[in-house]
Amino acid sequence: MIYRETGQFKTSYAADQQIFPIRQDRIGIAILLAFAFVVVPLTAGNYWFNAILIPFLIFSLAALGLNILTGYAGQLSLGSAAFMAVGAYAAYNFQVRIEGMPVLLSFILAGLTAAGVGILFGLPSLRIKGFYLAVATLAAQFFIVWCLTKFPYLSNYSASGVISVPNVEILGYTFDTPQSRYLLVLSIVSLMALLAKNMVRSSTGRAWMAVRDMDVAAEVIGIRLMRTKLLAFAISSFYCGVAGALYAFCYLGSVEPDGFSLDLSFKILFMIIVGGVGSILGSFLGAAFILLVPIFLDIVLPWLSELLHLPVDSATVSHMQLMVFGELIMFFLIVEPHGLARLWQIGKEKLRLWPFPH
Amino acid sequence: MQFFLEVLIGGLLSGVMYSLVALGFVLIFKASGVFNFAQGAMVFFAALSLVGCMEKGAPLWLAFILAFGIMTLLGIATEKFVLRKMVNQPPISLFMATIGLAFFIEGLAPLLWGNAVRRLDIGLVDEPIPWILEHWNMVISKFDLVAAGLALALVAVLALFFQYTRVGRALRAVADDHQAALSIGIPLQHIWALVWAVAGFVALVAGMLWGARNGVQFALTFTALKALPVLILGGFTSVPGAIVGGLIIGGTEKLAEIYIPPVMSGIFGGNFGGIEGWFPYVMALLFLLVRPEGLFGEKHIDRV
Amino acid sequence: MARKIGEVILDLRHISLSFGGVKALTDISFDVREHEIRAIIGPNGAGKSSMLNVINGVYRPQQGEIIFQGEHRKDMDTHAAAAAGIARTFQNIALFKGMTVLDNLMTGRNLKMRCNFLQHALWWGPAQREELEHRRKVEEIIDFLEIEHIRKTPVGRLPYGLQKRVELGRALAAEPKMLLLDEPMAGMNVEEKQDMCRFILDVNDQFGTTIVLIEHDMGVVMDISDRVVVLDYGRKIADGTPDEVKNDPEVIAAYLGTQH
Amino acid sequence: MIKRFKQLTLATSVAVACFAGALPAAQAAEEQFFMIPSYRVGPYGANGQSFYGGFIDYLTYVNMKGGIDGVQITWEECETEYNNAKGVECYERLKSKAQKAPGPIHTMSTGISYALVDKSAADKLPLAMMGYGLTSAVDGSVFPWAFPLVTTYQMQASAIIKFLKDKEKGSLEGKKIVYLYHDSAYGKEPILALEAESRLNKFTLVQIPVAHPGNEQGAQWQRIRQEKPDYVILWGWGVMNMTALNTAQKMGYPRERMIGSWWAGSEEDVIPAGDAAKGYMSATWNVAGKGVPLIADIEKTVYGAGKGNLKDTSKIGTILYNRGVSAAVLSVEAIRTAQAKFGKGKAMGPEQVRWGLENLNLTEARLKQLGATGLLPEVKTSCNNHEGSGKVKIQQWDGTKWVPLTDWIEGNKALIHPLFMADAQKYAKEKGITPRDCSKEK
Repeated sequence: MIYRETGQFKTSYAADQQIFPIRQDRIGIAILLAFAFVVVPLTAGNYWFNAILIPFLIFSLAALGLNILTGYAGQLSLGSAAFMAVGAYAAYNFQVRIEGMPVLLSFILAGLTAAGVGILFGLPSLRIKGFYLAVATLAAQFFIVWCLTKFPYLSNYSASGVISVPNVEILGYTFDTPQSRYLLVLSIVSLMALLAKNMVRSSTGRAWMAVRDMDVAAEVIGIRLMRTKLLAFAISSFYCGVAGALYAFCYLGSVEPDGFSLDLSFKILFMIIVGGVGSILGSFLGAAFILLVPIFLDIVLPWLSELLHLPVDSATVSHMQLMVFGELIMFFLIVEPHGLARLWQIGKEKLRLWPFPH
Repeated sequence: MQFFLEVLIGGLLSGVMYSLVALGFVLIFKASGVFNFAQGAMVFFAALSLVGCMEKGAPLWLAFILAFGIMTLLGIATEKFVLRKMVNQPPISLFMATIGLAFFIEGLAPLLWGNAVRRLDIGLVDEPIPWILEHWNMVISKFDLVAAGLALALVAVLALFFQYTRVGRALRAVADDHQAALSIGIPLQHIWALVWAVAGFVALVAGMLWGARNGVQFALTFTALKALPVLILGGFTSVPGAIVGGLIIGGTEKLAEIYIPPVMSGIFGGNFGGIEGWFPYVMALLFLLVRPEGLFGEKHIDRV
Repeated sequence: MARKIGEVILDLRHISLSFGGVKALTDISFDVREHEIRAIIGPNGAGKSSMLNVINGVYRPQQGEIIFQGEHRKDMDTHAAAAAGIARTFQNIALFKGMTVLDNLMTGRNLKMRCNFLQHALWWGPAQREELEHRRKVEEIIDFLEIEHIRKTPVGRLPYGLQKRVELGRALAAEPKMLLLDEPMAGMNVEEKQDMCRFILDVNDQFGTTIVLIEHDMGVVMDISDRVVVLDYGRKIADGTPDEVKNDPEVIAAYLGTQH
Repeated sequence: MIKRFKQLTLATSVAVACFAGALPAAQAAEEQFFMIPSYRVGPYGANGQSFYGGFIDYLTYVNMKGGIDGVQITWEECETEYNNAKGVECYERLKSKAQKAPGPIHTMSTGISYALVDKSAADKLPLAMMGYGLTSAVDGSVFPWAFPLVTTYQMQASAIIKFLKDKEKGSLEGKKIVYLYHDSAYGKEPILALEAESRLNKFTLVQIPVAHPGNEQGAQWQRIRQEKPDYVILWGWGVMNMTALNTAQKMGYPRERMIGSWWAGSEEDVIPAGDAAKGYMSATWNVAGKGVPLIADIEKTVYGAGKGNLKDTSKIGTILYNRGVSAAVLSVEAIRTAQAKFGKGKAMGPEQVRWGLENLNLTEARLKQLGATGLLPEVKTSCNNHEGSGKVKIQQWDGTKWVPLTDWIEGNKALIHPLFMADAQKYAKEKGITPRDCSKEK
């Protein structure tokens, strides 16, 4: 009975067009934001910031980017990590090469660079569809990483190709504590999530979904396929690029091209599948799931084996982790192919009726 | 010219090895529309099972049969516990499930057989054939020739199997139209389990040859990455496409690795070797732009 | 009856279309006048859908000329057709299955929207105003088609008849000059057909929209259309008012399957 | 669906409860805690398995012998899968436990150690990179917390050149050497050193990169066949090594003229290549085999008591196992060195362990005491030399085992170390670090 919209009448279309038309949701999100911006920085420890929250937010952003491309515009991509790499290296170069470049501006420029590269690799999507396109995006994945390895200019002539980023400084304030970096990432990610939500609920987003659902019909309506697909590639890559810049500047501190491997691309793809394809919320839920489950297994499995006095060696535990992770992914796809976001929705629908069974 | 030929022939022979892996993808995609990303992991698992059985004292032929048995079980289990429960889900979900499956197998294989890097001796030495080396000063490896022969034999056997056996015909029927196949009483589930077993067989042959060449170890899963461009080039549904695609990829990739980096160095300065990682993909991509359905893929016309 | 049939708005001249040697349309000419309801009929495989596809540029004919609103073209381009005010529905419903009814209709107004993606991303300001303005128009169509109750339902979940109605709505949302309807009543029961007929007539009546439709139900076609063109094996075999066509011996032969 | 949802909610809440419960536990006094970000799965799992097996076995061994002067060693493993992000997560997770009395951290991954260099310095935790990682950290004035102990890629490359020079009777002039490398940070790092050596010794250096993972090298070896080099230096990792050996055989290139880095010179690299590996040489900074008394004693004591870390005991005495033991020996010795200064029998704090690592003096006599004579070279570190040795041995694979060919060979320090210093200065400038004054360190 707590979660009910009865009695909340919309008297204008404007009210109906809100992101959260139900009052409880608005309150919920306000509480969540307040929690994330105020309570978490005051209470969480370094481990949570450095190893969980910051990567969670950054991966959510990358997943959001991929979700725009794959979930909304329907173009399957296996190259998101490469666009993150473009973002990371671009931001680094803007910072190192241009004296006095504001960090935030270099993040935006990094995103734009990634968007440009994204458009380039999105061009084949005009001719190629489905899995063929997916495999073709692997060309982007391998080619970009190779370029970053091969052109010493891009890593500022570091002998190993590894770049070590400078400190993040905005208006004289140095973001050197985990809390401050967390808040910076949180602000950027929240803002970009809001912008993404705005795009997908307006005609840009509708055009993407139209192309995804039925491209011929979309064309007949007057949607230009090329422009729509390329815009999706550009914006998706922009998001991935900013995520990559944050990954380098606020998370790892030093990155190498090989770090942006195919594995990372897959990881991001997993996030949107598990979280929910075509859902902003799903990107966050998926990122949390894919990030936390292995950590959780890493902690729980040894603990369990000790508890049950099983003679398990560390190698076995590691292998089991991998198996359980694989199983969980299959399990999720079987149980709820629409991802965690759909589960959340079902949960809300249950709550709406609660405590009555129907 | 002679060097060019040597590189080309070496490339073509490597290409056959890629075809072998690509073949497994094609079989499953053809029969069930699943893009099976676990094929690489299956190659690894099959090779590891083979070498594991041999370590337990089985001779090669027996180990091969046992490993095939294990792969069949894996195929049946995959169908029963995963695919059957995912009927009617979009292809991308099935694709993701096979990535999950790949993780599972990558954990299971070393759990069963240990994660040491093993040598697999199938009685073939990877050495140049002396006669050719002496007369033409060209390096052609005995091993590669035998591997290519095996691969071609495998394709021939598969072709015969599809053409002339009851099961084979049923498989083709399923590949053409699932609904229609169901309606004439072909048990789809058995067929899928079967096709996974056949893919397991192909993985076993691939695993045996790759394992004998590079050692049996986790890196065998990477063979899948070599097979993907072959797949786009040849078309996801074409067995001959996998072979021809493999030859094209193998040949051009090696030639490119030899001849392109010096040109790039000339332009940019520096060392531009190691393009094999992406070159086949970019080539396949450019090819797709011209022919979106691949070399032998079926042309798809949108009807509205 | 406010409507008055006007000048020729669309003129198709000597259209021929083939797919890799298979002839779909052979030297077809006919015209459509403003505000009229023009039907294309013919047996299965006669080339009716191909004809519509030529009109709005999904297919490009090898020969012929298309004159729409006085503009001569060798062939249409989908975008140009949409921009010129041609909207259509499809034989096998081509709705955007993952989107709600409202979103489907809003998508129909895509060409009328001016904001770019940056304005969309920022939302507050022009994008929101535009969205509201178009929402009002779309709500009018929703009222008109009596689909208020399913506004927020994803179309994939709707029954067939309603989906057809939504698809009509999506086409109407573009406020087209000309509406191409590909078997709008296929697979409907009598009641649904009556509803659909009423909507088509109302559209023609209230908005003055020119309508080109393909339909199998002869009763409906003869009832509502002003002129009928008959195709068989990709050729035009008759053209005229329902009554003229009904009595044409070649048409009767085609429909009854007698030898010509 | 609803039922499933309930199950899921339940599962999640249980999971969260466990998660919370499993986090930081209290640490008893007089214990030295080692965080071990290890890897045993994935493409390099086999290598990690042997290395960390040896590392942990030695820690167990020390504990069984009464600890480090009574201080017991505790540790916790965390699977990194050789993945940088996971490595960072492991580090962050175990960091709080290590802050009181840490052991040096060994990631055995260049990528992970790169990601940890700044973090460990900020957290004041000593990071060891034995034969991998950020080599410019040899300059301890810029990198007080990072220790590329024993030797670095560059010094190794230089030592290999020295060995080849001796083999060629003192001159490499006019010779041609192919450098076949894994196209990554690991493979690229020695290039500057090799180029400097090639200028100095007037040999031709041909660089041929191999794309990851390196399971196909037909083209590269065809090129080598065409170039007809006098030697091939192989800088591979994982599957690339055995593929190189097999392809060399295929192309008829003599294995006796191939020499690998120390990551291309373990049993894992040569056994799968079979006969193709016979005669192949590699550098190493620790020897293989159970001939070293310490290794035999570990097997007897630790595995005798059933406390061994490895299931597959055939790994004991392999190159990587012994390397794990060597890494542990150095770590424990550093703590002993610290104890000697700051108080015996006490757990050492981070700063003290750091001091221990920086003032390590592992002499031949001490190695003998440990039963580790010949296992690894002498190591003596200081503020401006975090490497401490720079020596390697060359070994040769005879088809069944690694046979040492030489005594310890030191690379050309005068040539190589300035490269580190220059790199370190550049790093300090980019990061805004003010280097310590090493003359004031004691």
